[in-house]
Amino acid sequence: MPSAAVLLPVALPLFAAAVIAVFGFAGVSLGRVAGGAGAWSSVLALLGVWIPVRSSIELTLGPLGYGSSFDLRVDAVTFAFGLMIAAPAALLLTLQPRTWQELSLSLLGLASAIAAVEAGSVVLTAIAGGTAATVAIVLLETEDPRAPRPGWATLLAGWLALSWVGVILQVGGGTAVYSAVPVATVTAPLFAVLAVAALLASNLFPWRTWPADLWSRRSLRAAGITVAILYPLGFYLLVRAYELGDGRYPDPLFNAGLAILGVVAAFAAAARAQAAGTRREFLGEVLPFFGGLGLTSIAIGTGLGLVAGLVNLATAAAMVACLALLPDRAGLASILSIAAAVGLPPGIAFGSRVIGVEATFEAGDLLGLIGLAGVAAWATLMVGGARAIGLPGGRGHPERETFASVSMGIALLTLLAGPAIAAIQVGFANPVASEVMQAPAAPLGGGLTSVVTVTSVLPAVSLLAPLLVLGILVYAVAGTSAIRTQARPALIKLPAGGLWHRAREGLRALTVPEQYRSILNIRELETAATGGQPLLWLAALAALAFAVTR
Amino acid sequence: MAAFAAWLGASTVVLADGRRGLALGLALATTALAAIVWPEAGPAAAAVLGLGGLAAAARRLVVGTAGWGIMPPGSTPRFILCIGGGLLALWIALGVTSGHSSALRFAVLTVAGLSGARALSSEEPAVLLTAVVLLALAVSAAGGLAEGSPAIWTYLLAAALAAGVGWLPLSRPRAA
Amino acid sequence: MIQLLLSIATHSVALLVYPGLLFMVAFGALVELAWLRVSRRDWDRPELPRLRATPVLATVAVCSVLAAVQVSAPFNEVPGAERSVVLAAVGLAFTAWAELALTVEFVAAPGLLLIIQFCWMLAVLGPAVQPESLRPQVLGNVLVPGLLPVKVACGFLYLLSLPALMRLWPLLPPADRRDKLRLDTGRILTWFPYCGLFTTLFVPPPSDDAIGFVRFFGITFLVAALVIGLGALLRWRGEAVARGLYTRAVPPFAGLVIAIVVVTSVLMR
Amino acid sequence: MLPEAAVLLVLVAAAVLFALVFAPATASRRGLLVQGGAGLAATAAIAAVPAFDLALLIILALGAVHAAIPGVRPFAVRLRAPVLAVAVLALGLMLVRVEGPDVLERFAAVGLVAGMAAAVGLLPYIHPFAPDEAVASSPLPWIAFVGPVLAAVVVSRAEVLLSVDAGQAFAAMLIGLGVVNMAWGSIATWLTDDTAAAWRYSFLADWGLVLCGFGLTLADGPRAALLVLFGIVAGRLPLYLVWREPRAEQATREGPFNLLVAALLAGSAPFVGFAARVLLLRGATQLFWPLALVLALGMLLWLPGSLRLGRSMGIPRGRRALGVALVVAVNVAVGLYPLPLLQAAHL
Repeated sequence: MPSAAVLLPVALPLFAAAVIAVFGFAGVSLGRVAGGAGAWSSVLALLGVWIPVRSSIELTLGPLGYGSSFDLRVDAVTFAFGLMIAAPAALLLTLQPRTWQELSLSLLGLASAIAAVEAGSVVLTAIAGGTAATVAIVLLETEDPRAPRPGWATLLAGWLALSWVGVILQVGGGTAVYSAVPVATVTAPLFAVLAVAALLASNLFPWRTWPADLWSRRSLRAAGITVAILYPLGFYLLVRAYELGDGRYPDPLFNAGLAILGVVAAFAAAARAQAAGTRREFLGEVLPFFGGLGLTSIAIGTGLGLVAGLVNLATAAAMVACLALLPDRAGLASILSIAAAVGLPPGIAFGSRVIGVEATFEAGDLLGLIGLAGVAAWATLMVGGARAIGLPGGRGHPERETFASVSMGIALLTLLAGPAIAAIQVGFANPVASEVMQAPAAPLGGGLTSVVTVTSVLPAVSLLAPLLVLGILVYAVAGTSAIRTQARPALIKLPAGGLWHRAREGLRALTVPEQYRSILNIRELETAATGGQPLLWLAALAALAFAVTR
Repeated sequence: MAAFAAWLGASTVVLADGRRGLALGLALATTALAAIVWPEAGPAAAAVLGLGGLAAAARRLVVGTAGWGIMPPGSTPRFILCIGGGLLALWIALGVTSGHSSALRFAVLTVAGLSGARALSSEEPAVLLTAVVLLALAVSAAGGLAEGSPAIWTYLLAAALAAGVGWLPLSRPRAA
Repeated sequence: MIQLLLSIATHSVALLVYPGLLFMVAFGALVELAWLRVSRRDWDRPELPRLRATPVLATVAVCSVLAAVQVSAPFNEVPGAERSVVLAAVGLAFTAWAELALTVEFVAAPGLLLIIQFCWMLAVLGPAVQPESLRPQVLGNVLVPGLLPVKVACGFLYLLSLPALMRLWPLLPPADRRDKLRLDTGRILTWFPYCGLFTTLFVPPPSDDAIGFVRFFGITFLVAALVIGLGALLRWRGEAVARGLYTRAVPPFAGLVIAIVVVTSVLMR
Repeated sequence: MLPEAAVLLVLVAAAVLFALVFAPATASRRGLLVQGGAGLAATAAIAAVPAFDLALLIILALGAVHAAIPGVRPFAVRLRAPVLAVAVLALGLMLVRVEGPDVLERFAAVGLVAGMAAAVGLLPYIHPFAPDEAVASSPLPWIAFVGPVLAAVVVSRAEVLLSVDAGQAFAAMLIGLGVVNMAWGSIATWLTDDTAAAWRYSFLADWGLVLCGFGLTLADGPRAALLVLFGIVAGRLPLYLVWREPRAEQATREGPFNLLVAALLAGSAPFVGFAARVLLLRGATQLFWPLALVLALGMLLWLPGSLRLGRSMGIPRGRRALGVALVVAVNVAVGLYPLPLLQAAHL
């Protein structure tokens, strides 16, 4: 496989975006076929590059000018995250109608996100990720300027922080290339900045952030693409961090801290979900919940946790497409989507969460309590899911961009995929663990039929397959007619949200008391500074002269 | 002697508001600077500098507020500036710094300093342009402090600037 | 391949027959009848449950079957190494909320029920924190003196939580206007997983023979009897007492249990 | 000629060409050509002359000529800053040349820094500004047209003239003034009432980065400074010219186009500003990592102001739209692959 092939997953969608734009300017909209082709070409390129060799392929084309070479590589991590990003985006671009501007921007964003995960060094990842964030913001604005969108400052801060991490690595270790960074360079302070960058990139916080807010937009065309291309990037950084640290984070406290943050974020999402007023509102909290548990699993620091987290994220990626195509009306599609989201056994979400929880217990050092909290959060989501089935639909997702059957198909697929979790682990997640973690922590046994953990075995095929058949049989004879759509009270009122809102309003309302305002008057300050007063100029000169004598 | 004449000329420019006073100060400072640069830069440079400055003084004699206008009421601060600036320059040129041609150091310090201060403290275009000429002459004269003999080009450009700047068409500020 | 097919077959038997669906129904029906007999003064022959399968029943069946095969009942076809307390806990957690999908009126005090479910999960998973093992029989076998306080506290919390989770408490959902006795199919399906899991987690595992069988199910029936007794007591004392117990007593006790788990784990390191 | 200055000259020439091509049909091309050409010639002279004294005289002449262009602000107000700049630079130059105690060289460094700031119009020597003044007679040519080349020349001369000790003082002052200009410029861009003033402050903020870049006595510093200067001349200046053009709808708007412009102005990836910021952080990390932290936090201050400026662009049509598209394309290209530009400047 020629190393130049690693360019294809980025170049093909870029090319498609360019072609669509050229035709668009000429007044011809190539439509979703071209968009889909561009995105699927990226997926196929990833598969084509990785599957035949199943080992890292790298392309280095010399320096770019900011201390980094143009270094792209496709390895297990790139493949896994590339698929998580490109597959849902491709599906959405193929099905949902878009203007040519939206198509071009979406493909541009997709190419940037793929470039971020293909980038061989931290600085390149920061630049590509920052580009993806910028494009996503513009895309959201193109669709509806008044609808909620991510805070630009948050995203920029994340990618700026990552670029700082990159330059610190370059300065301290001579390189920011993931595979070449000396372990000693990855110190605790540096990792702290890296972790902050990752958390900001995906907004993994306990409060309601953009991955949830975007689902409150009336149209979910741009929201789906944005979540698909941006949300996995923060997790990607945390996974790569293992590679930088030679298979571990610089301090176990980081593992514990991030895992706790993840479970708190998941619990908060679940708590908001059980208080949702509409089904759409509930579904908006599904991805933050997946992300929270994913963060916990990845941060635990064991191969099992990492694998569970990756399968969890892959499921979340499937859910992105599922939820973006789901109509707001009640019906089987909604029920199946919610069932898949809450992790009904024997679905893949169920399997990955169970393995994730087991990983926390097996990690020792009281981390089992985090697993316990994870199960509690999961139970809260179950309540939310059960409640959401009968809630009113939501904001009226435009019919023309919804595809109930496809959405139902994806949900069904995630439910049916439970028994295949061992195979998915072997083909998809284990190589990532082997890539970023050192043996013996990484590769897990069990083969294609069962997931072997330290203390137990999950007989994926032999237990979950019969359970699946049983489930299909009993659900086949059960109807959904008894479900009543009604406004349902929240099980737990959320004072925290109110407090947060009140605190923010209070801060906004803060003013300098009248009698003190004359002390610092911004307008007068501006006038003084820009008035060209010779005295001020001479004083500044004197001050500088004084300063240099110190 | 020439250095003090340069200071006197620059001080006259600082203290004068009328065109005659400005022209006198300019001419005095020019002549003094030309005399000071002669030994370092040679007669050609001195001549060029002198011609430029005197041309500017001649132009100033016909453009600007009429009369001498030396030390009009309220010019005490300017007077103090001239005395203070002169003393400071003298201390720096003789006490703090060393090397060849203390006269040149003193002249450059006083002329550049006082012309700069004059430019900052006046609104009158004629006065400002005179200060610009003085500053140009001081800058070119300062070239004599550099290692080796200074090139003639600096003096030529300064002279051209001095001679030409007085001819700039000045329009009243207009509301947009 | 043949080994895989055999494994699927044995697991299927476990899921559908023993200790799965059929056995769950039989055990649950017996215990449910006992509960009806105890809970109602005016005893007459109860109606049989409607046989129409609903999504609720389907969900409860699938999830409780999954939980049932995790218990260390003798002759369980699912190998001990393949059982996990997490599977059991999560499976049973789903069963408590299936009815909420139909309408809120079928669930009494759902907020309180969720808190009780948290407590129950703590009771199930708490004992696994220090041993760092999720095999139910391993947890049941733990007899280290240092871990006994955790085990006892969790067992007590488990028993306290069951009447609420099994809907035996006097807090009735708004839609429960049944005047005639009727077997609750959902509850029938969960009696065995709940009680069997208690036996599995807090009693040393039985041997795969007749004595072990009798011992395991004797204890499991005893647990069921305890739960029924507790439920009956709560019904007799009335709604206010039950609400008071589950709001003022059980959650603080759960807090204490967490403290015991943490302290024990720290001391045992 | 200094390679860095040569590159900047080419950019300035390109900016003049941009102004000529994309100026509204009603604007006098001849006037633009004369004023732009004269400015370009003077800027080229500043970079090309062999002696620093000559450069100072050219700056003085340029200041006088620029002040004489009919405009809104009085002649005196426009002439003051260049005169002060030349006076201070001349005194600084003199202090370098004479013999005396070491502190004199530090004072010389003060003269060079203050003179540069005064010539360009940076804090604390901000040139008074009239919002409705024509671009040619406004202080903008100093900050966006002559300034970049002038700064490159002054810094390169200072490196030659000053001793190591004075050079460190020079660098420290540049960084100090840079941080002050960054903070002031970005916050004022955001909070000031007048949009024209906001645009002008935004140049100030970028210059803050330039000063910090020049102040970082490592290879990455001047590289970063050059990239920011590129952003000023080939990004902010053309966009400002487009914004200045009279147009039918003056209403501010936040659409995708406006966000794109805001991203360019804020130095988001993939625009040249981001690459410059990466290099700045790199240099600052090598020198003194807390400085990098301060810079990183300061860089976030660009966003609110840039969003405001982006909105102020409205929706350009026809020629203006083409101009903006060109600016965006150039800034993306150099942002992704700045090496050729840096190599051309021998950095």
